[in-house]
Amino acid sequence: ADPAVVYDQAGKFDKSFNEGVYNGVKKYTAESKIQVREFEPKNEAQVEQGLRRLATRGYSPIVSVGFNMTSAVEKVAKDFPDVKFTIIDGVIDLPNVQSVVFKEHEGSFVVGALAAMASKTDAVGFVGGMDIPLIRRFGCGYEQGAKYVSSSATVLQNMTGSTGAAFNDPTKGSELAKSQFSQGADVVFAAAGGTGIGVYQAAKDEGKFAIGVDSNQNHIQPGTMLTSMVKRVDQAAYNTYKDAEMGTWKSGIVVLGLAEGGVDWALDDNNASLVTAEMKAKVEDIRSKIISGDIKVHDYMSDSTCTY
Amino acid sequence: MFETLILMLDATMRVSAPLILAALAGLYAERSGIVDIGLEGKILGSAFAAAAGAAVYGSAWIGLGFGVLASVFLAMIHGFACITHRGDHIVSGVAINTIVAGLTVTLSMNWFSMGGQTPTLSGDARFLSVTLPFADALADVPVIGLIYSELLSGHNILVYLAFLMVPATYWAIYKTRFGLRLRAVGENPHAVDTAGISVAFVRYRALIICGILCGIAGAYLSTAHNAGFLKDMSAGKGYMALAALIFGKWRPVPVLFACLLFGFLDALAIRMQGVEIAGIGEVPVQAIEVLPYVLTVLLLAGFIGKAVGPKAIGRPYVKERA
Amino acid sequence: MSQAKVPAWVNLALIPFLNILLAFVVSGLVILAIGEDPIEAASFLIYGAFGYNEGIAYTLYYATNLIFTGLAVSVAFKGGLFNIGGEGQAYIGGLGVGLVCLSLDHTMPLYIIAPLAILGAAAFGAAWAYVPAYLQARRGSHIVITTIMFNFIASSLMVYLIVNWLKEEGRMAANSRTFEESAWLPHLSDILAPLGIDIGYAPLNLAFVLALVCCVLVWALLWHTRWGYQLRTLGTNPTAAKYAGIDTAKVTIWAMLISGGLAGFVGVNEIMGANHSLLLNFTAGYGFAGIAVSLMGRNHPIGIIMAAILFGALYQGGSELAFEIPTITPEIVIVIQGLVILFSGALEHMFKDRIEGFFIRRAVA
Amino acid sequence: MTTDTTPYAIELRDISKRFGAVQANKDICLQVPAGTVHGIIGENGAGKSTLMSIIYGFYEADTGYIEVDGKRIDIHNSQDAINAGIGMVHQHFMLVENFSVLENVILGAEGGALLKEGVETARVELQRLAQEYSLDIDVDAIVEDLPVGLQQRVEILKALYRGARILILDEPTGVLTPQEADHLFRILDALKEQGVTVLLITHKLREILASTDNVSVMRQGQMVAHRETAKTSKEELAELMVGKKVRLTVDKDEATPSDVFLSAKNISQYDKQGVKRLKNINLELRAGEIVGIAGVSGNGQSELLNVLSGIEPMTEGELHVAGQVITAKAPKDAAQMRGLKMAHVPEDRHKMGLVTGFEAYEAAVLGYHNSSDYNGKVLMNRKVMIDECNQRMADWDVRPPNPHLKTANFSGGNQQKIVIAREVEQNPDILLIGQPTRGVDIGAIENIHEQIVKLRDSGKAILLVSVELDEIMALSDRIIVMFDGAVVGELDAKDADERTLGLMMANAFNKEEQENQKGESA
Ligand SMILES: Nc1ncnc2c1ncn2[C@@H]1O[C@H](COP(=O)(O)OP(=O)(O)OP(=O)(O)O)[C@@H](O)[C@H]1O
Ligand SMILES: Nc1ncnc2c1ncn2[C@@H]1O[C@H](COP(=O)(O)OP(=O)(O)OP(=O)(O)O)[C@@H](O)[C@H]1O
Ligand SMILES: [Mg+2]
Ligand SMILES: [Mg+2]
Repeated sequence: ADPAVVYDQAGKFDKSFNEGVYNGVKKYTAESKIQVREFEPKNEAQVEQGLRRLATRGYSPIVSVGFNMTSAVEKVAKDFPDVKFTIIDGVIDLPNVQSVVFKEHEGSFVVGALAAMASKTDAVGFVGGMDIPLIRRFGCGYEQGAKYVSSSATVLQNMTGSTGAAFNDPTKGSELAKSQFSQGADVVFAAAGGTGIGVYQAAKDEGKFAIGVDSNQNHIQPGTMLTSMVKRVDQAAYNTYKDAEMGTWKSGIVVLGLAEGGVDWALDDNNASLVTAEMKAKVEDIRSKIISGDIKVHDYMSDSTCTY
Repeated sequence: MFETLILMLDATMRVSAPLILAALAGLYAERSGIVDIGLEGKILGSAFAAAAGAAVYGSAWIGLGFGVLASVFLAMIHGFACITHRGDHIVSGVAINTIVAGLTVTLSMNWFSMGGQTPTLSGDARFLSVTLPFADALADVPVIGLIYSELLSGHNILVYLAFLMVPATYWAIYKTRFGLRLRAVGENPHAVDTAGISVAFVRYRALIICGILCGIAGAYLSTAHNAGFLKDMSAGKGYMALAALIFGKWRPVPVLFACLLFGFLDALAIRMQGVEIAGIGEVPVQAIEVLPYVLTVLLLAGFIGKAVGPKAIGRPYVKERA
Repeated sequence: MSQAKVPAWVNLALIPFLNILLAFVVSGLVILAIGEDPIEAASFLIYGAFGYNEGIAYTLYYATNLIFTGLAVSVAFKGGLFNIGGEGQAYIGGLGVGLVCLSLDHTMPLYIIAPLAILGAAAFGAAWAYVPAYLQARRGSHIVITTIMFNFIASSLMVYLIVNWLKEEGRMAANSRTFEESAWLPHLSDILAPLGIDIGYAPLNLAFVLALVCCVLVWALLWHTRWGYQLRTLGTNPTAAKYAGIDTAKVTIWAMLISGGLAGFVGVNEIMGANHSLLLNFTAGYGFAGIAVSLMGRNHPIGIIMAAILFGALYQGGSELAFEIPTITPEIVIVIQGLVILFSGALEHMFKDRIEGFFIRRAVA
Repeated sequence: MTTDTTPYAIELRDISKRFGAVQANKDICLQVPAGTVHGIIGENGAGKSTLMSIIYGFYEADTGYIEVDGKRIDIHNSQDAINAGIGMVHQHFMLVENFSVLENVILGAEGGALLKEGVETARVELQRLAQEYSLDIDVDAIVEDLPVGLQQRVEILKALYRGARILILDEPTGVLTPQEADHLFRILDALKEQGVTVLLITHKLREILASTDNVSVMRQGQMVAHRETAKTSKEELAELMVGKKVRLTVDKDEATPSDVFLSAKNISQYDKQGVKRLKNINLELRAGEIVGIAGVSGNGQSELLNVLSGIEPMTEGELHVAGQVITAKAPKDAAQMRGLKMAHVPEDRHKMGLVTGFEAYEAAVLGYHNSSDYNGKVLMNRKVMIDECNQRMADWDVRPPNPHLKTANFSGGNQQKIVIAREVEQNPDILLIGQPTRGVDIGAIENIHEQIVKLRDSGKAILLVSVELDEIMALSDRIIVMFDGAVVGELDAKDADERTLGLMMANAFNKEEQENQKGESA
């Protein structure tokens, strides 16, 4: 059967989360020459309808992007037990669904540490997208990382909103970033999908640093992008297709952390000049300590608090 | 505290600039007797056209040109419906808003294949902030320095333009021949007609100005405040501008203050996020977000004084009953 | 004078037809402009909407929402009120449905929950229309502006309530828990299956029947009751209404309450019929589309049913079309909607004057 | 008359104009010698205003053309007319109410892109005009604050400021008292001396005879006669207007008033802007009499009707009807007043009396739609309504007798019959009736007047409001005069004459007595 993907409403070119998946899709198509059927729903109602349409027409596996689709995938997967579903960022307990989740707190810890090292004001900021536990997990990890490097650091945190639109509101992102800059922060991490574009723009405009998320976003504003907390959703999508092709696709929960290469920080030409050798060494050290378990990063979602 | 206030006012200027432009646009339309709830659509249409133009030609000015053209075109559709064909102004406005909401996304998907966005603009494709002379030098002077360098300096040219449009509009409305005719046509089009002036021509010109100003507002959103077009990026600004227009009783200076108030509330909402207020606790962001809307409703309810608009507003000018 | 000599079919059929035709021609140009074949697009669209049972059922499911909002707009319109607040009223109506379902689904059977939810939808939708109505009736505030404002307020209120109070613990997406099955409005698929009609998974449910019932009730109310007489008097000549001793404020308020209640029924279809949980933005623009539906349906229930089915077909066919030709987005449906509002609403005189003029001249000659 | 060699100031050739199905003007020819006052008369709806608006470029004629000073000119809009030296004072003033006099005058003739220069030149010019024609006015006053007489002056100044040589006045005296009208005619004389040509439309044959040189008569869109004023008479003109002999009086017996059916005590009313529209009105209405209310329109008559009929609440005072006391605190709405057997034929049938979009049978129950006659338990009983409508159309000779025709499609007179029939057939004790014959042709007028007298003779009380002094004097048993929202005089119909009423309407009668009253109340 042909593979398919359903992006979430931010669309596949959000330069972030969905685009990451899209990169995985592209890579798979390039390698295997198999076209992946793509669908971008425009509203809640179309998610389920779109999934059904794909399932009815025999597409499998179907990768669904984002927690928003959890309930729709759950319903459709029940009705089509022979179709393989992979959901990214959501957990569904069904025999034909693979749930891929990431340890965002680990990656966020790493970039939080880097942010604190780069900060001259000892204040860093975090702009979240929609106010949900998943995004708080980013923020909490980031805060721990910053405090690990400088226990006196101030970590400002804002959420863009409480609806899905919060992942696609650069104007507000930019205003939130400016607000944080005016309160002293000089590095801002955006875990906010398309909203991040506004955050990076604001950092560029004000000569401050920003940290990208999900995809490697260092290229968006070279020179002021300190790094990106990459979340390898591309890999998740690619693996699903590849495994399905090989017959090794399995249902169940897949958890990807630093150790598995599921999350990481990004260093490339665009930000090489911003990261000194010393900083790099320190970050690598922290990274290996997390992998080895010497540093325990508290997961917000384990108890819905950020006490560590 | 003072610094925080200045920074909030700074944000207020940024946020209220498009509101001011749109509200003044509405002022021209409504003073001429044309209700324009299509401000929203014109802003959105212009935001898209400006971003698309800027992206393709790499120049913010060209983008602005496209934005203005698109917005004027929409204003002319409104005119064609309301002036030439005596259509219902509100229905026409709703139609334009709806068409634009769909069309911008459709076209940008098709032209740029970026999920309904345009490419991110940078460099010359965007209006960047202008530092006023001596801003840096004066930055350290107490109070004045802060006001000058933080609040007044460092905005992009369209913000200054928006604020300049207020006295310009005042002058145009009250001191010129066009202004006299514009006001007259909104009050009693028959009087204007019998004075030998074409009602339709005055109204069309008013709508062209309305289109131009909305065009600048839209271009501001996508090429100055942001760096590209996004689906529904006007986010109700047209409606807020209309509310500000009523708030300001169709007069330029009070309209300015209404816009500043709304802008300030917006800036406040961002600041207030997660802040605990003694005695109340954390104010839900939504509560601050709805403030402008609630204020508008209260105003309309006559609690803040009766807003009486131009007399002939919303009524098609009909000479001959067929 | 004019109406006397212009045959009824001109106003009821010819002019609306020409208006829609023009809207479609312009939409076709848009499709052409983005490099696709309008004919091919139309055939996908028509097949998607009417080509198979499930498609038809989806069309009717969308039409259900549009009948509710179309009726809502038209009841207010008959009283001379332009209710742009259908969106907010539908949204809050859904809250009413959601609260009934969430509080009773563990303890009560469907036949108790369903009527209460319907009442809840009507009551909440009406309540949301009440403030603008009151302000219009008693303080002369412009209802267009107040209802727009109330749409925004509804949207913020719903976010606040759902995110802070109704969201299921530990769930990421902002929606309430899924209702127990006792609060699911039966799908017509279950009813039609024994008759050998398979409509697949389409969420067409009993709310559709409710919509048809509402059409009959609205028709009787408007044209065959005293209240309808008063409403129509108010709508066509407010001064005459005062002269006739009609309590215009009261009629205005009731018109908006009924309008809001009808809009609130969207919640029954969406929340109780399709989604089975209270979620954000389920109204998806149906409130605004109701304006087009009611304009095109000439504010008459029969017309509204037909217009709603047309728009339902556009929604369903449009999403099918977007699926088949990804460069055409479902937004094209919104464009068509806008064009219909433009041509059959704002530009109604464009053809009308000419065509009526033609018939009058023929009659006079 | 002028010889053939001197061109006419204005000449119309075969002007026709159609509005939808209405042929408002048909093949109209007219010649007006320069420097004369030319009267035009005709019934309501005869097409006079339409014709004048065509000359002034407000409407474009379908066919025909216009010559000014012997030269054919194309007038497509008012600007063309103004350029040709034509000015017009419209039946309904064309003023921007919240503008100053000055702004109104310069509108369209600003003299430059900026207002500044134009305003100064206009100020000087207006001063000159004011002196020359005794048209004094405060040029900085806001128009809406001025009384109608002065507003009309603004209109005349507007025309003169633009250098009008041909001045059209469309029913200029309709809103004026006889004395104000006299002033106007003195101004017209002055203009005539300056060589201005005047076209004067009026319904008042007296004015035609007094101040015109020639007169033309229109009927149903056509020009039916031209007369030299000196060689015609009232009777001839009336007959030409209507096309048949007209009785200008009403036959009625002496009234025998009995019980008081309605009494108003100290009624006052403020409008939304807080302006006092009715000032301490006291009046009594007895069974078997017709009380006429005279006054220049806009002096509170409409407000009085609205308050008495319950359409608008009063602000102060008491109203006693059918044993009930109605006060500002305990108001009754129009429906409740109907319940007290009070019927009301409103002044404006289009605005108030009818719903023009309704079919005739629906409009025929307006105000009585809640009556059990027309209603079942839940639904309305259409059959009853239609049957009754058919019956009434037959009784009142409504044409066409079709209950399903849209009300808008009946002519003015027939619409009025539908309204009057509806109210009279309810057999009320009190009938309030405003402008009963406005826009109704003479034949129908007779019929309506007869009905009103018949109702009186059957012991009903009738309050008649009309701006036509002739009508008031012909029908009333008692006449009350209103000025500026107050009752300023009351007289027996037998003692009434036009001069006295005119003075009262201008509040110029018995000034001294008035002063005394003011002194007492202060
Ligand atoms: N703008 C218009 N549209 C359609 N019909 C019109 C219009 N103006 C006038 N009419 C119709 O044309 C006819 C002539 O109207 P007009 O106003 O010229 O009459 P008039 O002689 O001035 O009457 P009055 O004495 O009442 O002022 C009437 O039947 C009227 O209904
Ligand atoms: N407001 C209006 N809307 C539509 N049609 C109108 C309107 N006013 C007048 N008419 C039409 O114009 C025609 C002439 O109307 P008008 O009132 O001038 O009649 P009329 O010749 O004065 O008749 P009557 O002698 O009965 O008063 C009528 O047949 C009517 O249908
Ligand atoms: Mg006239
Ligand atoms: Mg008539």
